[in-house]
Amino acid sequence: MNILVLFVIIPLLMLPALWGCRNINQTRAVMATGSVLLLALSVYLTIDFIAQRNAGETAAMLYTASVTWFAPLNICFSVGVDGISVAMLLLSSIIVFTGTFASWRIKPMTKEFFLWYTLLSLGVYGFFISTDLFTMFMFYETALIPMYLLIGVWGSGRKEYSAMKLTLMLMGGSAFLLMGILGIYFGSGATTMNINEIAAMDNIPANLQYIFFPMTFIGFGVLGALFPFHTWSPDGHACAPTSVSMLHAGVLMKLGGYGCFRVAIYLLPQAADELSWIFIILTTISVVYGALSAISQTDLKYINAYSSVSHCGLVLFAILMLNKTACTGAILQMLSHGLMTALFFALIGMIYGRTHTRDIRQLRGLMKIMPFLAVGYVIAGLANLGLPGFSGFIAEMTVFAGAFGIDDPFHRTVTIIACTSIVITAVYILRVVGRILYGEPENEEHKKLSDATWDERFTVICLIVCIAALGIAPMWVSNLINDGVGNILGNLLASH
Amino acid sequence: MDINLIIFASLAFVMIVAALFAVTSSRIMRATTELLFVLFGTAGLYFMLHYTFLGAAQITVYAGGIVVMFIFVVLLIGKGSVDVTQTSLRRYLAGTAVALTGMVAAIYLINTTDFQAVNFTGDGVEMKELGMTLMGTGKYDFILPFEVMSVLLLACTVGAIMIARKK
Amino acid sequence: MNYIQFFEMRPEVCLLGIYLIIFMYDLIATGSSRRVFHPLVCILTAALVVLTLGDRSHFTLFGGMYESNAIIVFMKSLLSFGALLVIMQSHKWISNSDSYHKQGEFYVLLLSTLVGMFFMISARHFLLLFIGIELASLPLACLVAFDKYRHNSAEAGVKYILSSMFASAIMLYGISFLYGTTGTLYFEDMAARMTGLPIQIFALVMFFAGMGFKISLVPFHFWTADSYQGAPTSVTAYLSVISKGAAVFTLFTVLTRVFAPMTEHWNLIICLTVVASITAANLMAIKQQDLKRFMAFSSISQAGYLMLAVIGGKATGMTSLVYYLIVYMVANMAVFAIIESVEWQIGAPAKRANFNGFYKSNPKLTFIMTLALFSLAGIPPFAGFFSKFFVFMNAFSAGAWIVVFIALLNTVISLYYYLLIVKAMYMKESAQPLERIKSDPYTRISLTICTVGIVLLGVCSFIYSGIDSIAFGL
Amino acid sequence: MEYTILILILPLLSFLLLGLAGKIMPHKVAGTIGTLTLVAVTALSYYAAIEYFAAGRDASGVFAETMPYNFHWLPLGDTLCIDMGILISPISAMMLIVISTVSLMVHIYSLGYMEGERGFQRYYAFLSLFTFSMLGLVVATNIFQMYVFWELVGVSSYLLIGFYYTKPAAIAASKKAFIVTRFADLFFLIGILIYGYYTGTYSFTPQTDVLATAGAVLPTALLLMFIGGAGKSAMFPLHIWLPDAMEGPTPVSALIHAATMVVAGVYLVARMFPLFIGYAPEVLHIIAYVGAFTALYAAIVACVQTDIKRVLAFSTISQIAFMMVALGVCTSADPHEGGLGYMASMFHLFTHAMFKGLLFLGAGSIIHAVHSNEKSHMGGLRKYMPVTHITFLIACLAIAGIPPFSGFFSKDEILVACYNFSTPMGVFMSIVAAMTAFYMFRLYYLIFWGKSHYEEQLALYERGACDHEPHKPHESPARMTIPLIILAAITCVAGFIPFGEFISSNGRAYTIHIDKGVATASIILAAAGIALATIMYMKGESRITAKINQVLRTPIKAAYHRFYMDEVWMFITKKIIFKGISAPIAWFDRHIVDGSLDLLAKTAQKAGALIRPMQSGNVQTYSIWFLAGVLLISAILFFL
Amino acid sequence: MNIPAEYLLILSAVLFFIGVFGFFTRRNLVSLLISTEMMLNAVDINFAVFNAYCHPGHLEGYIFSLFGIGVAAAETAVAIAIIINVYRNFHSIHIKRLKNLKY
Repeated sequence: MNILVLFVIIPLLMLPALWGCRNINQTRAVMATGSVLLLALSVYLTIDFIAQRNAGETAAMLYTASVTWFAPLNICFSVGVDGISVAMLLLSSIIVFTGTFASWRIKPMTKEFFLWYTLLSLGVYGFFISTDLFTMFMFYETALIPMYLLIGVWGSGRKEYSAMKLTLMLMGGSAFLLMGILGIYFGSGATTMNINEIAAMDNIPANLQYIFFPMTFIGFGVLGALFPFHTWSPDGHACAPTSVSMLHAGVLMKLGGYGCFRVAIYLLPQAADELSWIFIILTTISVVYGALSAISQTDLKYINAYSSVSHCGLVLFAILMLNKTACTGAILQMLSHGLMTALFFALIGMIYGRTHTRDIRQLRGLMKIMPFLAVGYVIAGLANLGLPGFSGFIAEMTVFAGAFGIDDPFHRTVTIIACTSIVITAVYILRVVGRILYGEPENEEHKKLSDATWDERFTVICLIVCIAALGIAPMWVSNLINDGVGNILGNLLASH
Repeated sequence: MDINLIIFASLAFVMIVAALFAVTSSRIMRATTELLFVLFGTAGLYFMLHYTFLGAAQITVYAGGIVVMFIFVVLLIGKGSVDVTQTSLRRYLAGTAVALTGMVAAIYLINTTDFQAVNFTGDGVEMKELGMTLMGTGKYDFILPFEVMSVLLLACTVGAIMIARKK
Repeated sequence: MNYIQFFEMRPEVCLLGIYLIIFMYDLIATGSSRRVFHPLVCILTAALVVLTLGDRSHFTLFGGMYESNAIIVFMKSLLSFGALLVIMQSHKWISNSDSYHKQGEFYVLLLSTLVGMFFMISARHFLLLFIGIELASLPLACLVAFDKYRHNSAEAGVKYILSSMFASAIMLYGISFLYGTTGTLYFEDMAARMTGLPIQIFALVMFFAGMGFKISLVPFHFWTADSYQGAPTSVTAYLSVISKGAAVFTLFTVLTRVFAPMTEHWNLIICLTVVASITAANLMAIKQQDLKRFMAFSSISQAGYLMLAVIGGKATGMTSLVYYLIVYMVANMAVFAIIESVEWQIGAPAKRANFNGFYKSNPKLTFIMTLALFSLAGIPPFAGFFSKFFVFMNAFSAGAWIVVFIALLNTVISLYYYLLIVKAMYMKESAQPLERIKSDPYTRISLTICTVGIVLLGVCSFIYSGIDSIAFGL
Repeated sequence: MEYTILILILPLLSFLLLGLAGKIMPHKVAGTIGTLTLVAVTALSYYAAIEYFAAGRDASGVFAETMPYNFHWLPLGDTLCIDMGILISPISAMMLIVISTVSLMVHIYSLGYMEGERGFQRYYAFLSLFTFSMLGLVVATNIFQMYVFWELVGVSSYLLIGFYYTKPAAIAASKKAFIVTRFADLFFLIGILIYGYYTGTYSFTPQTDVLATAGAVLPTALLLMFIGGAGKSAMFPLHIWLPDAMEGPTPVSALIHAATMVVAGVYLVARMFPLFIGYAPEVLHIIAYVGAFTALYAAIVACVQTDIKRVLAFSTISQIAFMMVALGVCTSADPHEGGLGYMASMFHLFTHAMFKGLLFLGAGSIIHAVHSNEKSHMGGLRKYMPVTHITFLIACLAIAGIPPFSGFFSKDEILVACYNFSTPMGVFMSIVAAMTAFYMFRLYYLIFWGKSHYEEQLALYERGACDHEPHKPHESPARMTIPLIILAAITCVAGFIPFGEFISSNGRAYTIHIDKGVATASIILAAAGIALATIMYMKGESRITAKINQVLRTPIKAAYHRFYMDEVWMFITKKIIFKGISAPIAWFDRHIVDGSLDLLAKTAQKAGALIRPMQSGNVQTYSIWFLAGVLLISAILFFL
Repeated sequence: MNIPAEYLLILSAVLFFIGVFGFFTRRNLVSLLISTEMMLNAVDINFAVFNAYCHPGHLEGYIFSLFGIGVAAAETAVAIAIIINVYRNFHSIHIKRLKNLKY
């Protein structure tokens, strides 16, 4: 039995188990067991993967397996991982795990919440293990739709509007994506939908690539908050419940970047090379624009959502640089942003759960009231603005160093423009920290509030540890993803 | 000047005029009667084609059956049977335009198409041949449609009765 | 005169046998024995599904007028299965006091249309096809007008029958020109003599329009919304799935068999109508409040997606078409079953607002409804995703990129209106929430079947592969 | 020298321990842990420095750099890699001593100064973090490691400035400090990227042949790095954060904003000196001019400030500018041939760290006594605080450049270097030096001489005009005075260290000799400055002072407002970035980008409404459409 | 008989479209039905003519016409039943009244 399949089977088993739960404790038990199992599985996978690599295993993908699914259409359920997917799986399990605890006390309809939540995670895991275009797309969409209910039912604020907007925009994106996928499949004339095999053939005619690269890239890019298709993100994040924001910003948005890289760049290298400039401009705008927008927001989640736009923009930006360093940086940035933004959303959710407001004009002096959460927030903020020792720094540095490795004025200029985001990030992070955490508490109601509960502390600490671990010892992750990046860029670099 | 042509011309004239009256007359009963003329005319055409059985069927089924049903329903409904109010002008114009366009298109296409008409023999159809065709099971025989038709008629009877009868 | 051929048409013979049994039973049975009428019909129809499925060999009868092969047999079985679902779901409606005395007629009429459809899809001669079509639509008109004392039902019935007659006339006119130019009504012979004359193209369009009427493609769709809304819910379900499915299948057959030399032309027609259908129906559906009317527009747009499978007329298209039909059937039947339950609960046509807060009182029904709507919208992992994907693949491989793209963009709109219902069920609060609905066992069984279908049809690929192994194309 | 790793690890551990477990520790324990760690670090630093210098020079007559540790931390592509390690070289050894000494003093001092403060443990945790970062910065083996610790230093500075997080001014100041330096760091980063790309390494000493090809872009890279350094070292116009940073606890100011962090920029330039001098001498001159202007600007502003810490802050800016100027005026790597400035700069860095640390700690002591930063609350304190008074005076004399205090020696070398560069530069810097003497003694007199604010208040209270008894100033406890005394002692003797023996621009030994002419001139100028201050401020504000204030009203007001640099900053941040860029972008996002999507949705709805009438409910209309559709499709088929 | 086939075809086309025209413009359900009958009738003529003129070998057109008449009768029967039902419900067979279902 292939170990990767477990990533799908465990959530699949959790679904009926959750459906059968009769009370909240059973639900929690199922969720805790499931998420711990998944986490353990991904940790085991990571260790085993590294061990295999160290043992000299050089195949592009490990743990590959393929079961023919729809034989007449050459659709297989093929799985396989390279370093990138391993890293993303690890990230997903961490976020799912912590997200479970972040929504430990969600009400009402706990069971249903976790049901959709598990379906969402099923999609995410499935996406990362798939090497078949069809299953990849299937899991991609599976991951999108539960968002609607999760936000619409358990969210806050203009939740219905936001949920609808988010779902529709992402589905609009996937319309483009499906065009791209079909174009790739039929364009290559392949008798398989396996990504690796299509890439090995590398025979999609250039004129088709020019049509389908933008489609694929936009398709995934919408989920990666590509300007100007990012507006679902602020509203969606703002209205989503905590763990959903975490999972969405932490993992789901990564599907976009990962897909751009794994599908658009890998399979359509020629067009990627020729057309990247268009998207580089868009992503550069994303990076700076997101950060600048974040400055004048007053809702904590909006700030973080725009910050996500900026950071995810950086992911796509780095991918489009089409060199190994930058792409490694992109993956690192995905991991890093996933963890950081999950932490951020977790904290915001916890603060909101207490104060019932996310308006920074109404919050003040939280450091005195809830020191644990406040300290966590400061750490998250510092990690977000790229403090060395946390994951953001290594990711950004790798991206910038990689982007700077391309010696032409256009790339230089956009890199420098993108670099400015680190300053702007500092501005909005510190603005918030200064505004809501520091100072004397003003609202009498707020003074009575309590600090974090055990499950909340657990969530926050887990995430901080992960962020710091990645930030302090980046070498192993960097090595882990290196081979995958090299392999994906292989076709492209070979053509140069 | 062929006698047939004269007959045909007069038939055609009667039919078209009757048809026009049938679709414009404000009294349903009159329209029904005009329809009857059209149907008779059609039967006349069939006779001209020497399709006597067809013509007979036309007269019995159409003229004898359908028109009677119309008359029946018109009488049943009584005063509602007057088609006085004209349709809205816009729809009238649109309808006329579309119908005219269709007619022009159809006539144009008929005129420009060579139907490879072989010489009309005017042999007519013998009843036996007709019977064999209807009862045969080979190619160009029609027992199957005939049987299905029976189901259709049965179903329609059941349906019509179900709808029309009172509780 | 080989009349033994009749008995080789096994599905039709079985169906007619059942038809007769029911007809007789209706005449004979009185009093308490009528109570088992419904279960009897259910069992007989179920038996039909199984019996139909038996013979998979390929043969022609009556001089090539009738054809049977594996996919046709499968399709017939599928249609019977759909009819079974409809009959099961109609239990509550048909056993209420207004309709109880018309129970027998209902079954008879329903099965008549089924006979018509069987002949439609087996026909290899235009006369048989025409009679099949009429047999499939005339009793349906009676069914639409079945609730005699409801204004809407009567109005829907008259609109349906008039439109239907108009469409038949147009179609017949087209067929007459085909006959005139080729001198035959047999599909094969006609295809051999098809030369692509302008008048043949004109006739093709007319024929297409006639079938488009039954499939309810824009611009031949206008009757759909009104008739669906007015008809009894079970009949609407029947119209939206089974009647439509048979028509699409027939159209596919005729286009590939008869109009093969004009593939380019009908591909273009399909592209035009598909784009129009999906777009117009979606735009119209957004504003609908009445659920049945809403489902009518949804079914128009689904018909558009169905037609994507016809583009190109390839074997994969046939496979995806039949597959789509199965998937569409289970999802749509589930939705209609729930609509019907709600209608019975509130005693009036179901509006979207009636579903507000539905989750609170009826979590299970809501859940099934959600799955069904997601399936209709094409959301994985439900079956609708797979079927949509496959029709897109087919259309794309036939080169209709732009159509596929437009259709894909339209899925967003369709998702929007499906989500509106989901939103109502989960997120809206209602002043007078519905009480807990207690479904009758028939509905429950049929819902279970549908749910299982929605969940498993996509995942279990052997269904698709099985269809593919028997599908044929151009 | 593997033990040097402990120099970094110990403070880090201390930080982690205090940071994580601080909440449950008593203040005393936390303070002790922090201080003892620093004692160990200091001991190790001294030991390392002594061992390093004692090992002697190698064959080429320089102290060989040693790298006890260097490992790959993060690969950036196939060739580039960020390394982490420890590099011991003359300047880093010197910096180890400076940092550990001042930091230890501050640790000890804070035991008294911060006693009983809320967040005492946090304070020590941050101090440890800062010490760790700063030490990491100076022992960096490559420019990227330096940048890593550079950022950490920035953050710890941010945390320490904002230590009193309930004070709005502190919050604003910490934010400003971080953002301004971050802004400068952006250029630093770009500089590093350029450097790394063209030289293929982040090491300080790339291959010569690579340098030859990269020569054309090196000046750009180095200039950008200097901007980064200018940010940390508060060069004009990036100096604006430093005066505000005085909102932090005073010992923090002593540590960070006087002795260590602010000289990081100087250290950076010194680190890269071989490259500057070899490939970008013109950039060095830019540095010199920027430094000179900053020195003058800061000196002028310092002359009129009323907050004593502000005065010290501007004096710091001015003094760091001196160091920058000294580096900038170098024209060759040979100390005898125009490379003197390098040694002078490092020397001044060393001495300045000691006496400026002393000044801040002294000021802290005073603030501790009178609970105010404003000079108006002081005056006549010499009676109450004798130790503080004496040590403060020593520091003032040192900074003013009066022999035999250390400042004289180092400043003299700088002036010599300036005169070697060009006479106008020398004269200019001499004048600034004189101003230094003036404003320092102005400060000194205002604090310790003149009318005692306490006595005035007491008199008022006794007359009943004031309803609470004023707080009587008192000498600080030993925990605070001992560091003062130690630093004062160092200040007294540091000038006699044969600095050139250890550090010089080309690494070879250089014997300091005092240029008599320059020395005389500078002493005279300093004395003049002191004299002027004496006249004006010794007995409170004399008539002359008032007269001068009257005549120079406008310039003084401008100088008091720091020539409105902060207003410019506010204008740029609030008006341009916030209101002018961010708010419109946010609006654009909501209304244009998002609006266009909503518009799309609306259009769909509108289109739906538009085609609705087609479904009129009339069968005839339907049929018309039906036939029209047939005809239309046929037409399309025929004509297409 | 030497009437060209086209004449007959044109006659049937004219009848067909007169029927169409009637269907488009009449206001009474029975009138609509009459118009449809006219259309179906025209189609029957077509089949007969084609059979007689072009393809006299077999009786396909002939039979089609025959069945067409039968189907028309069946359709009329159902339609009339429904119209009667409409009349019962609406007390009118005016098409204007049938406007409950729209948009």
